[in-house]
Amino acid sequence: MVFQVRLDNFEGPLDLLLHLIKKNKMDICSIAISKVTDEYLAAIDKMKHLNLEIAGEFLVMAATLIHMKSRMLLPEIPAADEEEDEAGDPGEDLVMRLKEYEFFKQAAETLGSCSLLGRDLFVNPVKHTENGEDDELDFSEVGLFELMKVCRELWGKCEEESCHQVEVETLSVAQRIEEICLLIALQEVLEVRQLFPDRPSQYQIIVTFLAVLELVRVRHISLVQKVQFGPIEITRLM
Amino acid sequence: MDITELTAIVEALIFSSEKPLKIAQIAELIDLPVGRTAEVVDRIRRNFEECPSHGLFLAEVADGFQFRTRPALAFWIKKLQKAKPLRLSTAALEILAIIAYRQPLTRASVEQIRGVDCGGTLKNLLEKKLIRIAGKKEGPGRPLLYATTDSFLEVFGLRNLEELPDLKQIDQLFSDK
Amino acid sequence: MDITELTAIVEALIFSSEKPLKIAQIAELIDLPVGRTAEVVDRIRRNFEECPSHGLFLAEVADGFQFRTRPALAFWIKKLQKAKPLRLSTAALEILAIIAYRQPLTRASVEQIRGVDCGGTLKNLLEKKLIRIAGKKEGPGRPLLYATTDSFLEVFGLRNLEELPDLKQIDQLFSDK
Repeated sequence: MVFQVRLDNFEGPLDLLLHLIKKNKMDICSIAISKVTDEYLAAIDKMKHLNLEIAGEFLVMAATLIHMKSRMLLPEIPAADEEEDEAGDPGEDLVMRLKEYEFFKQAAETLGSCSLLGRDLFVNPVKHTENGEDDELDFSEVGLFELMKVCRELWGKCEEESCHQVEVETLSVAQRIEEICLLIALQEVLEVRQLFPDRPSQYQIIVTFLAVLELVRVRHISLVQKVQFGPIEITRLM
Repeated sequence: MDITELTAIVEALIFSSEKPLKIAQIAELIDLPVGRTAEVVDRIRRNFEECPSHGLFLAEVADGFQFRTRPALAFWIKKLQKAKPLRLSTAALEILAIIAYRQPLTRASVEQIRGVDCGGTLKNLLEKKLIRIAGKKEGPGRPLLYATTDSFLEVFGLRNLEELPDLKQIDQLFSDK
Repeated sequence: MDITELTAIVEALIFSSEKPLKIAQIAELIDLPVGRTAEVVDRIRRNFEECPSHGLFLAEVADGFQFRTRPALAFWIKKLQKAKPLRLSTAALEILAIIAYRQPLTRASVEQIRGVDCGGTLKNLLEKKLIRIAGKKEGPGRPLLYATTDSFLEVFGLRNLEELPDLKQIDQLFSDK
């Protein structure tokens, strides 16, 4: 089947999905998930050259569709029903979103087909200041948005130094593993507590914890706690 | 003042106002009851409407009155206009529709309905004065709320938001939820 | 095209033009000989002039034709213009922004941020009741402090000062392309 879609024509994943549903003359409430999913994925394939951010939104929808399709392929297990209900039916959610989006898409079309001021009809552009002073020539009507705009320009000029600095943590899990290996090579038994400095940062704690787990996984060390809430001891295995 | 003079005054007032003039504003300016004023305005509307040799008509938009060129003459006016005609993208129209029906709402809500980011278009609509910032939402982060403006009504030739098409349908859709 | 249609087109053209339209320009736009065009224009002029219930007339000014309100109605138009929507210069808007976000503050502080004198605009904003004097600052010279007013909130559609978008939100809005 030749399948061609120009993706830059679509406003988003919902728009694309709606197009596929219409093309296949389906009803939003009873979409043939399997067919729509296949066509949706084919369309996604075509947009691989598109910019990543847009693609990301399309991919989330792809995942939802695949999820729905896989659920349909699985045999129904009555026992699992309750669980499913709690999690909410992704199909129902999607139908709701599609209906909502379809409404606004139609409303947008209706709006676009109105006789628009400045496009289809025009007003008298002359400013009637003949009687008054003309000193308001470069004055314009203002609102909150204009105030914000001015603010942005002012603040941009005088507060460039107020940027937020993020320091890059240099400690890596691999590094930490090496350090722990060294310590355990020197001592047969080590308490986990001894691995931390006096005031460890959150980052240090996480990295050390990951390093210890990794060493346990590769059976380089074992962890033993002899008493409940007692110290956890590290023993070298190799 | 007789009705002829009143009609002339109100016609001149509507013509020279930058924004559509509301009946109440006109009534205050000419010191006449609102009902009487509405009659005068209607007289002007008929004067223009009933005579096909007029290229203008009195439009009722944003709860006010404004002279405009007849839509059928757009072709000729466009020949004259040097300024870029108003253009709204599909995205802009969709966002406008969402804001118009569900205002005030946050950018996140708009994006949830459309399924895509819309920061750029939102800014563009603010610049065109079709939408405005209508305060902040209660709750975490206090995000900005967006709503449509009177210019929105003017541009789309609507008297008020109740004139939006299918308002009932959308209400049903959301009460189903 | 019949004369009725032509009259409507020319009326709409003159009305929607920013500058007075010359006969020759109109003739070119509607592709008609100048003499014929002048007849159409004259028809419009008479349509308005001969009917006293019209508040507009077709004025022939130095460089063409333009709709204007009848001079006799000037009194009413002036009344209307007093009720114009608020307009502010960029300088005024800048000062207003500074005061809104940093209030209360002294004139010296405002000038320090903008780098220029702003006595005149400050006075103008006080006159427009968008800012007010909010006491004196402690310390040498006890300079006056400025703050925004309730009118300011009203004009910008805010319920209170907390509804002012914070700087992060401003940044966010404008960083989108």
